[in-house]
Formats: sequence, structure tokens, C-alpha cells
Amino acid sequence: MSPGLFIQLIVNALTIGSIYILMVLGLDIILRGTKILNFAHGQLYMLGAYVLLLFFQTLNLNFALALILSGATLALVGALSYLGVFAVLSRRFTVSTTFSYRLLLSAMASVGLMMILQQGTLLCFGTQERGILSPFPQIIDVFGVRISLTRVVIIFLSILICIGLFFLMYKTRFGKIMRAVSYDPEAVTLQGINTFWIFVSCFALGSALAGLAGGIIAPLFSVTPSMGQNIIFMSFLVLLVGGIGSYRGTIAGGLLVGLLLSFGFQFLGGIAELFVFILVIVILVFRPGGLLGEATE
Amino acid sequence: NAAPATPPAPVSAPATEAKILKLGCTLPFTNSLGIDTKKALEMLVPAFNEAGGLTVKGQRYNIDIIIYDDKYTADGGRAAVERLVNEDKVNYIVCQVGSAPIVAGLAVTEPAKVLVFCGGASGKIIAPQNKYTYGTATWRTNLAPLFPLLTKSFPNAKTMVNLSPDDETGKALAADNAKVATALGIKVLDNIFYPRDTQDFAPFATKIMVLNPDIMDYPGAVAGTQFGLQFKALYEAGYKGVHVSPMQPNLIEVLAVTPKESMENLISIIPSTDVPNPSEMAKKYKADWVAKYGEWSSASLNWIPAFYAFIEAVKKADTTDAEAIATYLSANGVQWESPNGKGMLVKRPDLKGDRFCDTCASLDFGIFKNGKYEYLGTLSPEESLKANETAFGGTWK
Amino acid sequence: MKLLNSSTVSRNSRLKLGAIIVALAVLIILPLCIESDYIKHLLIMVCIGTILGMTFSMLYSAGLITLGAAAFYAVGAYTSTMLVTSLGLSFWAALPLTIIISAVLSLGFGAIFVRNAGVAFVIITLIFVQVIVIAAGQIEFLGGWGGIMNIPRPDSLGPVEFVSKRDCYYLILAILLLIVVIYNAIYSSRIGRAWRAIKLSPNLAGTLGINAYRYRLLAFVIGSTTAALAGCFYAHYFQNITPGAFAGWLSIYVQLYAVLGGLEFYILGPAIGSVIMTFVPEYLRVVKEIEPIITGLLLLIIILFFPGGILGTIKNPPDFNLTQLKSRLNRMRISKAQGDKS
Amino acid sequence: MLLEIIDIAVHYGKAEVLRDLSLHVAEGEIVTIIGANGAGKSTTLRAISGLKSVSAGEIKFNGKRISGLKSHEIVRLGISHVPEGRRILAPLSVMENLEIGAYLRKSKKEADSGFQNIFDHFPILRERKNQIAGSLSGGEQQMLAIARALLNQPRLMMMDEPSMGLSPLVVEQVGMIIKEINGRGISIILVEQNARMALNLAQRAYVLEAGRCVLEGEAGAMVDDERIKHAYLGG
Amino acid sequence: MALLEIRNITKIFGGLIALRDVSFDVNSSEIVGLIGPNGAGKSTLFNIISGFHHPDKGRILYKDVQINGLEIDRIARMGIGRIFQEPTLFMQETVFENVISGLHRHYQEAAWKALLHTPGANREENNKRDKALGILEFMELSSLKDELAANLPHGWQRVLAIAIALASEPDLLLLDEPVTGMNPSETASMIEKIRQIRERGVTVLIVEHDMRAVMSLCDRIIVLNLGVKLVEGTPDKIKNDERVIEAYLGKQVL
Ligand SMILES: Nc1ncnc2c1ncn2[C@@H]1O[C@H](COP(=O)(O)OP(=O)(O)OP(=O)(O)O)[C@@H](O)[C@H]1O
Ligand SMILES: Nc1ncnc2c1ncn2[C@@H]1O[C@H](COP(=O)(O)OP(=O)(O)OP(=O)(O)O)[C@@H](O)[C@H]1O
Ligand SMILES: [Mg+2]
Ligand SMILES: [Mg+2]
Repeated sequence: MSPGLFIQLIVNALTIGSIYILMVLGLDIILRGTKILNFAHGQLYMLGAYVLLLFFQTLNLNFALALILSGATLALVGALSYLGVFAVLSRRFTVSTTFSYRLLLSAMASVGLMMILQQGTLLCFGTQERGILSPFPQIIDVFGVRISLTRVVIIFLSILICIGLFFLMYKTRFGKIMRAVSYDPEAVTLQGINTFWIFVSCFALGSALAGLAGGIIAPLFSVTPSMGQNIIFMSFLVLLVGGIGSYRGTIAGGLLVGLLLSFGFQFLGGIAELFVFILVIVILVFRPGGLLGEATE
Repeated sequence: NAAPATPPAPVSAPATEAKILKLGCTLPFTNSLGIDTKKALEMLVPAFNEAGGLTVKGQRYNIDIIIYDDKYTADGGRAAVERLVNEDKVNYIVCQVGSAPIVAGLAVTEPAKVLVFCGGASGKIIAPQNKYTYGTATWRTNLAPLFPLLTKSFPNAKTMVNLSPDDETGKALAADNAKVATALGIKVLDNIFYPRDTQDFAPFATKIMVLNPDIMDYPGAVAGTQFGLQFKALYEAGYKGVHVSPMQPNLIEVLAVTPKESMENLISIIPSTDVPNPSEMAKKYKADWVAKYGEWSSASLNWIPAFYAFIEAVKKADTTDAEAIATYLSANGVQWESPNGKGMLVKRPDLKGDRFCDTCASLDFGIFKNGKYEYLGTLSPEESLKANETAFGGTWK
Repeated sequence: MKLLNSSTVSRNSRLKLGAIIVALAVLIILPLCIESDYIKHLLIMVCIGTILGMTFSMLYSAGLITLGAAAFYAVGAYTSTMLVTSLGLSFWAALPLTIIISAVLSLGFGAIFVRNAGVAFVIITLIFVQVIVIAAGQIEFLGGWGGIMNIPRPDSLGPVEFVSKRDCYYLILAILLLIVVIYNAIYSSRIGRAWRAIKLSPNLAGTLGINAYRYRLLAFVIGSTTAALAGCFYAHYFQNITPGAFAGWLSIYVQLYAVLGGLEFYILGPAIGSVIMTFVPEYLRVVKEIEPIITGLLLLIIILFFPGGILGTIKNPPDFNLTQLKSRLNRMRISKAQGDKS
Repeated sequence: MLLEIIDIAVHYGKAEVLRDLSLHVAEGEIVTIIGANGAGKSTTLRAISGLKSVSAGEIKFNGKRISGLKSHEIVRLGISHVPEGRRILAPLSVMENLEIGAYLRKSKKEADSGFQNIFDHFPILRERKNQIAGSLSGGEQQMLAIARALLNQPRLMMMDEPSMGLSPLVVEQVGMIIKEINGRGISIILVEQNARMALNLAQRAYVLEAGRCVLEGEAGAMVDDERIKHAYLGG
Repeated sequence: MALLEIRNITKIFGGLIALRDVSFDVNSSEIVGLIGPNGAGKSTLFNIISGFHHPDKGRILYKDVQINGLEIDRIARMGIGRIFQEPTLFMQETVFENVISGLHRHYQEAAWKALLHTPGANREENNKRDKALGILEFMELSSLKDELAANLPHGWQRVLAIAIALASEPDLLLLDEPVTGMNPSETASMIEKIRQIRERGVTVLIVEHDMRAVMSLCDRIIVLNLGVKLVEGTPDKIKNDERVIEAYLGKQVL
């Protein structure tokens, strides 16, 4: 393998990997903070892309601004979804509700939300597939290796968001409270903290991450109503590989899956995907909790 | 301009009372091919009735079309077809588009002797045992005519890579393409398959650039943005050769994701509405569409030949009995004219069938140069049939 | 599944017996009263859906949430199809073989999957479906992505030919009833109780001598094998199978059946859910484009306001608690008053 | 009067667990509530801190009605609740538990001085500072729970069975801590099974039976009350 | 003869030595108390005996068989029952169903017979019910038997936890703070219960901070401090041991 090809493959792996990472960080925040396995996450991602399309292409805003706006809009959508659906649902749960019941009902509620968001987008934006022409169309040519600037920007933005998120979760009080709330909301309430808004923020933050992922990817891929359905499987897979509830695990998992797919397509062709799935099962044989997570009940 | 708000007065009833001929159709309502085809049918059928409908053995028939959502899935398609056949008692189904629902429906339509004219790319649909089922899309027959044109335009292009989706259609068409290309002295370097929902084509483009072919071929590609993403990835990877595709990309969608330059030197079929002198039918269709729905969609042309084929078949067989029509068609074939050009049923000896079952149609070709399509030429159905016979052997007529 | 004291048991069980006989009679007479083959087709699909829903409920009863119902459904369909078309076995020989093969496979995979309960298990099963689907599509021998067509109907048994929808309905009904009987026996036995114990508290169950891993594996194997049985019937009824038919959100729909009908009703719940989820969307075809939105809303409403599912709601009608309402009103008044002050 | 409860009733579903309950706590007072298992002691505390809504009657804190407010608002008004069963945040470290307890402290400096204070009282917590709270022993967890509540700077502190699961020596310490907290002017409601200790600490006591207050009075007098002795003090 | 032999058990969590070289025996039909300050490692030891943790060093012999390293349920089936320090019940089930679940390991008839409802299996099922009712009776829970476990007050939940453990008919019962959260009169009746349990031939190892209970119940007491065995002896000896008073009991004992 020539070094040029190698670099090319690595860049490909990083782009796709970083999108998975953003998606999964969002999924994981929602899962840990609010105990919801969010099946609508893919639709939030899709909405993020559509919102970017709206701001960037239709309203002609600056890309960075449009991206921030799509994050913000999705945070709002997330918050509203939480208020409208999951907040109502969580009133049904008591301390003695079993975990599996809780998980199941909230997952099903998110499936309902998914259907509505999916078809709603379809009705609003029509079936026409869209896309935006990248604001960074340049190709960087480093020693004969052609790398699209869009990809570099995507990787850079993802790293930026990851760092920001890391700071938020581990260096601020919000992060600690979030972890606490996911364990025992009542005890946290008794410290004078309005736990309800913490839940809302968790969901909004997770949704914003999905929206950002969708927005970031829009210049690279196309914007279609079905784009959410396709990414959610891979996101779940990354979540599993990395280990649920592990920030580092998510990043490792996203990169690993990105690399496997990138090199897999090169050397194995179409069945690379199957190969990745099987590899995941093998990983789980040896590490039931994922790469960096712990096996959980 | 203030158009009168009242609907046009119904055409006064003709002397003989018209009977109703029920046509069934299943389409995916959640993607654009389904919706465009549905819109087309909802426009064509009332117009057809208004123009006098269909007359068989002196009896006039108006067509009533019932369209159900097949969700683009096997289960959805089966339920929809069950309903059409068993509840609505239709004897004819036209214009289905996806292989999965069509194949699932065959287990109902065949035993019930329901005539099916459908799109769908899977070769299994037109298998010999499916006596009542006819393919009216040209996926399987437009490759052979396309390649000679390519070699004529680019005589120096000698190596090719197929990039196609990793599914039934993609694989079958890639194999056919390889056959046709090899026969013309083009070397097929590799067949590359990508998972159906792929959006990131960079890994494939990287792989292709290692092979560095003169021709890129996209059998089985889907017309929308995914096609565009393929062009874009190759463009970004530095590909400068020829592109060839049996299907015209949906330009609006494709150009939404990729710059025009990336499509330079694409040879493909183009819709009959886009040739220098389109037929009256094509002109009228486009005008009607724009009047009714606004934005023009050339993709809506792809599946409607089934409707025209059906009408022609009934007229030629001069009966409304599905079994009799099928017997007639299998033995004699039929020719028709549609906004998408002329078409005719052909035999597929290469698929071990000796009945008329598949379609050869007139094909219009274009090449994408300097940011727009240029017209290359038109082949008649007969020429297209000849090309296929040369490539695959056997007698197709 | 309350264990009641004996006097109420006998009265209740007599009532129950009556209900069961009536239901059985209805199920048996139903196809004779219905003309339309379309409706019969839907009824057959309802039966399949019920079986799949029941497998979901079985795993749920052991505290496992599976999104993989479709996986072994596909395995069953493909295994039986291959046995019949490649080896030329009769349907009736392929059926038990399919069951055995699926049981062995599910034991192997289950041994890996069941080590994780909770979210990880949910995701693994979801991905497993994907693996099965892609594998089926990639393997040419299994018909590739185009699948297999013209699978023969079940061979005739004496005078019964399984050509008409009615016969197929009776076949799947018989399978369904058999499964119901077996499941019911399991649930009311100590196995069912052990599952419940594991679901409610794995630690406590452990100290009572219940091996959570093994019991969960058992649930996985039984559930998967049942799904395979349904798949076996499906292939021969549908007469063609494609990998795509098992992909996507099928498993999630199966889950919906159980939730909609009522999670605590392991048998009747999926049945009711399956009826609704099969018939309602069919008749919602009228509203076409907004059908998924209506289905989604319906689902949300059931989950949010009738979390016991339909059966749960019938059994314990929601108590629109006036005292609670009053206190909420009070609270609103107070927060308003305080808002006024500040 | 710091806290006034006037004729409240509380329901779990249809079951009425508190009925016509009235009690009050004066500034700087220790009041204890004793009663058998299931009498409704914990429920009373939960009603005060807003974890459980009352279906009749009202609760006033500092003259202001608080029944109907959300619990976090009630905490902000100055009522801390150390719930039954500790409810420490198991997956977080001890320090993080304390930081969350210090949520209401305005500045970092204020919080730090709060932590210092806590560590002086509970040296073991300083040692376990970075340990995951869930792995603390029962007694250590109880100390953490009390410490966390103290960080809220309450005017009224409610403790639900603080001596539960503590070794005799630590129970003694807890008693001292309670006294000391009270010495700083914080009023306390103490719910205890260890009635002897509770009555020794408290100025006044309420006896709850099946959701109703059956006796109320000076704690000192109650220790000598035959009925109390028999039912709650063991012999 | 020693029913349970604890041999040189050491357990380390991260850097923290929770137990260091602890050894003692529990004889058949004895009530042995395990006391010590909070964090001494008592619950950890219970977790090791019942298989939730594995010791870093040392062995545990039960009926002369090494049990450390075995699965939780395996140990339970060998006859070791336990209650947890935190209330751990099948919260969504009724009291009666909780106890029935406790009987799990004593079913004799093969599972398939139960599925077919053979007469033998039915008889067994009825026996089990009677047995469960008997246990409820014994623990004075009969009146609450249709209550959901989650709705019981704290104290009754502890009683139920013991009832469940009893249902599994252990030879050795590990009780982690059984009378915590009970008032003196409730405690007294619980003490009486535990005595009766012993009279049924069950050996009891008990962790408790209520000294009155421990002193009156136990035949022998083992004191742990900071993971190390401090002393072992009769209640009288323990009561007067200077080290115990200093580390654990405090001055105003009893
Ligand atoms: N979540 C609940 N659902 C239904 N009933 C409940 C619930 N929690 C408590 N109860 C009931 O309310 C009554 C009072 O319970 P509470 O916990 O206040 O008693 P307590 O006096 O604190 O008892 P303990 O000494 O055991 O802590 C009890 O009869 C109990 O059964
Ligand atoms: N899983 C664990 N991880 C880390 N440390 C632990 C773990 N479990 C217990 N410990 C530590 O081991 C020590 C002993 O804990 P243990 O729970 O055995 O105490 P105990 O004697 O039962 O105390 P108490 O009487 O308060 O319940 C404690 O300091 C505790 O912090
Ligand atoms: Mg209490
Ligand atoms: Mg302990």
C-alpha cells in the first residue's frame, strides 16, 4: 500500500468516524442523563442537516453561523420533544419501576417520535433529495495525496465539539449534576437543584449534538429524509463497541469503526460492513461491556 | 391572471354507457419515485378517460386506477396486492416500481391470473414461470445499445470499472455490463459493490483511483443524490475519464450535491422530453405536468410506459380478459408509444424464456459537456433490440 | 398472573375457561364467515405477528428487551426454504429440522448475547438482525439480495392442501395455539416465576439459587426457536423471501405489538397489539401520507396515557385522581401568586 | 413559628397515609417524630420537602405557604432533608457528592469553606474523598448524606432515621452532631426508631400512629410516659 | 463441627484493604454475630461468602467444600441464604409471590412435568403454596400477603426479606442488619423470630449494630475493625473488651 493511499484511507476513516462519535456522544448523554434509548436520534440528525440547508442555502447565512443555528434549533427541538413526550412519560415511573420497563417504554416513545419526525420532515420538505455544495470545495494536494478541504473541516469541527463537550461534562458542575441526576433524581432535587431542567438540558444537548453532526455532514453527503435511518444502526454499533457510558470508549469505538469500514471497503469490498458487524460480535465475546465500558445490568 | 375557480364541466355522457375497468397499482408513498409515478398516473388516467377512454369490442371503458402504498417492502407490497386482487378484484396491475413489493406480490397475482406490467429491475420478475407478468422498464435492455455509442465517442477508452450497489440488481447489471463491454474490447478492471445506503463514496473513489480506469460505469445506480455523491467522490479523488450510465441522473438532485464539472463526459440515456425535437406526446405530457404540479420531474417518465403498454395490449388483444391478453402477449408481443418514446415487448432467450416478457424501447442519448447535456442521438426500439441480440445472442423477437 | 386463593381460583378459572372456549370458537369459525382473501391474509399476518410479539414478551418477562425478533424469524424462513428447495425435503420434515437447527444456533449466539442485559442487549440484538440480513444478501447460495422465489406451499396433509388462504390460516392458527399452550404452561411454572424474579432483581434471584444467565439463555432459545417456527411458516405461505423482508423496523413493530396490547399480558397483549397494528394501518391507507404520523401519535398516546397497554387499561381503568388534580391546580395558583408578588 | 403543618392529608393512590396531621417547629428547636413502622413518619417529611404532594391542608414555612412548591424550591427556602435510606449518589465520588450538595452556595470560596467544615466533622470523608460513594460502607454513606444536607445551609434540617445502620459509637457521634447543628441555630426534625436517643436530643416530640398524631408534648416528659416506654423504648 | 470455615480472607478494593487475613469458623446451629465499626468489612465478607465478590486471598469452606469462586446461585443452592443491607425484594410482586419465588430451589419434579401439569407437579405446587403460607404465618406477614412489596414500610420490607430467605430453606443464613430501622418492640419480636429460626436448625451469621439484639442473640461474636479481626468471644467477653469499647461500642454501652 502506498503511503498516499494510506493517508487517504485514514482521512476517510476520520471523517466518518468523527460523525459517528458526535452521534454517539449525543446518544450516550441522552441515555445516561435521561435513561432513554433514543431511536429518534437519526431523525434529529436528519433535521440538523435540513436546518443547515435552510439557513445556509435558502437564507444564505454564513456556514459557521448556520451550523450553530442548526445545533441550537435541534436543541430546541430536543427540549420540546422532551417536554412533550418524555417528561409526561417519566411521571409514570416511580422509584420501584424496573429498569427494563422504563427502558422499553421510553424507547418505544422515541420510536413514536421517530415516526412523526420522519414523516413530518418528508411532508414539509418533500421527497426530493437535496444537498448543499460545500463551502470548502478546495482540494488540498499534499505530495500527490488529494484531500478534500471539506473533510479536513469536518474533522476539525468534530474535534472542537468533542473538546467542548469534554470540558462541559468533566470540568463543569453541569456534568456532575447530570451524572448524579441519572442515578437518583430525588436525591439531587433535595440539594436544591431543579432536576427537571437538567433532564431537559440533557435531552437538548444530545439532540444538539445530533443536529451538529447532521449539519457538519451536510456539505459532504446529501440531505434526504432517509438519511437518519441509515446512520442510527451504525451509531448504535459504535455505542456498543466503545462501551456504554464511556466518553473515551465512544471516541475509540467511532475511530475503530471508521477505520474498519474505510480499510474494509478498500480490501474487502461490499462485504466490509458485514465483516465489521461480525467483528463487533467477536469483540463482545471477549469484552461484554465494549472496549472501554463495563458490563452492565 | 384570474383563472375561473369552478372546475371544468364534465364531458357530457356519450351514447353508450361506459363501463369501468379497474386498474391496480402499488407504489411507495415515501420516496420520490413512488410519488412522482403516482402523480403521473393521477394526471394521465383522468385525461385518458376524458379523451374517450378505451373501446373494446365496441364497448367503451373508463379506467379507474386504485393506488396503494406498498411501503417499498415485501410485506407492504404483499398486503397491498392482496387487497387489490382479493378486495378490489382488479385484474390488472400496472406501474409498480420496486422489486421487493413486486416479487412479493407475484405469489398472489400469478395464481389469480392477474396481468402485471411493472418496472422493477430484478430479473426474477420476468422469469419464464411468471406467465402473467411483464417488465416494461428498460433497465435490462438498454446496456447493449449504450456501449457502442460510447466506443464511438471515445475510441481510446479501453479500461472500465463498474461501481454498483451491492444488491440483486446491481450485481446482475454489473455482470451484463461486463459482458457487453468485453465484447467491444473494453477491459473490465473490477466490479466494485457498495452497500445500498452508502453516502460516503470516498473509500470507493480511493480504490478506483488505484485502478485508474478510462471509463466509469454505474449499473444499477439510483438516480438521486447518491449518484451525485459518486461523481463528487471521484471528482475529488481526481478522476478525469468518461462516465457512462444507462440511466439519466436526476439533475436537480445530483447537482445539489456535486459541482457540474464532476459530471463532465457522462454519457447516458436522457428523457424523451429533452431531445431537440420531442414527440407531441412528450411535449404535451411535460406541459400538462408543469400546468398541474409546477416543478417538472423527468423521473416521472420512467415508470409510466407500463400504463401505455397495458392500453395497447388490451386494444390489440381486443378483450378485457386478463388470461386472453396474456396468451396474446406472450405469443405476439405488443408495441406502444408513450411520452417516454416507443417501446415493444421482446423475448429474453438469455434468461431461458421464449415468451415476450421484457421491453426494448427507443432510447435517447446525451452527453454531459461544459455543464449541460448535449443530445447525442436516438435509437429506435428495433435498433435497441438488434444491439441486444448481438450482445447476448438469441432471437429476441 | 396473580396467585389467588383457592375459592376465587375456581370461579375465575371457570370464567376463564368459558372465555377461552368462546375465543377458540370465534377463531375457528372466523375464516368461514369471511369472504375476502385479503382479510384472511391479514389474519394470517396477525397470527405471525402475535407469535413474534409473544417471543418478545417472553424475553421481556426475563428482563431482556430484544430488538432481534426478526433475526431468527429470518433464520427459520431461510433454513426451512433451503431444506425444502435444496434437499427436497417435505415441509413437514423441514419443520422439525428447522426448529432443531434454530435452537442450536440460538443457543450459540444467545450464549454470547445474554451475557449483557440492559441496553447492550437491546443494541446487540438490533445489530444481529442486520448481520443476518446482510449475510443472507451476500450469500449467493441463499438467493442473494433477490431472495428465493416459488417456495412450495406446505405439502398437503391428506385432504388438506394448504393452497387456499383458509387452510393456511388454520395451519398458522394451530401453530399459534400450540405455542400459546406451551408458553402458558411455562409462564405458570417455576420457569416463568424464575424469569420474573430475574427481571425484578437479579441479585436477589441469585441468592435464591436462580442462575440468571442460564434462565435468560433459556428464554432466548425458546423465544428464538418460536420466531424461527413463525419464519418457517412465513416462507412457505409467502412463497418468496428476500433478505429485505426481515430488515429495518420489523423488530420494532413486534415490540410495539407487545407494548400496545399490554406488557404484563404476555400472550394476549401481543395478540391484541398485532391485530391493531395490522388492521389499523391497512385501513389508514385512506389517509396515505400522514399514516405514519397517525401511527406515531397513536403509539405516543398509548404509551403516555395508557402505559398498561390496551389490556392493562381495561383491567385497571385509569383513576383520574381528583385529589391529585386539585393539588396540581393549587400548585399552579401558588406559583402564579408568587409570580405576582415578585 | 418556623414551620407549621396544618391539618394535612396525604394519599398514595387511594390509600390515605396521613390524616388531619398538624405539627409545628419553632425556631432553633429539635422536634422528634416517633412511631411504629409504617406510621407515616417518612411520609410526613416527604410532604414537607415537597417530594409528596399533600391532598388537603397546608404547610407554612416562615409564615409562607410552601405546600405545592417543587422540592428544589423548598430546599432553596432553607429546608434540608436527609432522606430515609441515605440516597447518596452511588456512581459519583464522595467529593462530587459534596459538590452537588454545595450547589446552592454562591461562590467557590463559600463552598470550599463548607467542605472544610464538613471534613472537620467527618474526617473519614476526607480520607474517602476520591472513592466512589457507592462503595462506602453503610455508616460512611450516612455521614455523607448528613454532610451533604448540611452544605445546603438549611434553617430547618429534617433527618429520617439518621442512626440507621450506624455503629453505636457513631450513633453517639451523630447525636453530638445533631446537637451541634442545632447549636448553630438550625432547627431540626428528627425521625428515629431509636426513640430513646431521639427523645434525649429533642425538646418536643410527636407520636404518630397510622397516619395520625396521637400524642404530642415535651420530650423529657415522654421518656417517663409508661405507654411510650412500653411501645417505643423497649421495656 | 464447623459448618463454615473462613480461612485467611483478604479483599482489596483498588488500594483499599477491606479485609485482611480474616479467619473464623461458624459451627452448626450457632448464632454468630459479626460486629464492627462502619466500613470494617462486614458486608464485604458477606458478599464474599455468598459469591458476589471473590476474595483476593484465602478460602471459604462450607460443609468442607471450597465455595469461593463459585457462582452466586450455585452457592445459594448449596444452602446459604442471605439478606442484603439495602432492602432488596421483588418490588412489583405481592408479599406472597415474593415468598413463592424464594422456594425456587426446592422444586423436585422435572421442569417438563410442571409444564404438563402432571399430578405430581400439581401436588408439589400446592405443597409449595402451603409452605409459603406457613412461612408468612411464621413471620407474621399473613395479613399483608396480597400487598405489593414496594408499598410496605421499611421495617416490614426487612421482615419480608427474611421470609424470602427462609423460603429457600438455607442451612446457613446470613443476615445483614436485620433489625435496622425497627423500634425496640419490633426489634424484640424479630430477635424472637431469629431464635426460632435457629431452633429449626438454621445456622445464623448476623451483622447488626443494635447491641441489645446482638448481645442477647449471639452465642459467639466476632469483631472486625478496619478489615482485621479484632477479637472473638462470648457476648460478655466482647462487652468488656477495652479495644472493642474504644473502637466500636463507645462508653455508654447499653
Ligand atoms: N410508594 C408508596 N406507595 C404506596 N404506599 C406507600 C408508599 N410508600 C409508603 N407507603 C405507605 O405509607 C405508609 C406510611 O409509610 P412511611 O414510609 O411514611 O412510614 P414510616 O413511619 O416512615 O415507617 P418506617 O419506620 O418503616 O420508615 C405505609 O403504610 C406504607 O405502606
Ligand atoms: N465495591 C467496592 N469498591 C470499593 N470499595 C468498597 C467496595 N465495597 C466496599 N468497599 C469499601 O470496603 C470497606 C468495607 O465496606 P463494608 O460495606 O464491608 O463495611 P461494613 O462493615 O458492612 O460497614 P457498615 O456497617 O457501615 O455497613 C468500606 O470502606 C468500603 O468503602
Ligand atoms: Mg420511614
Ligand atoms: Mg454493611
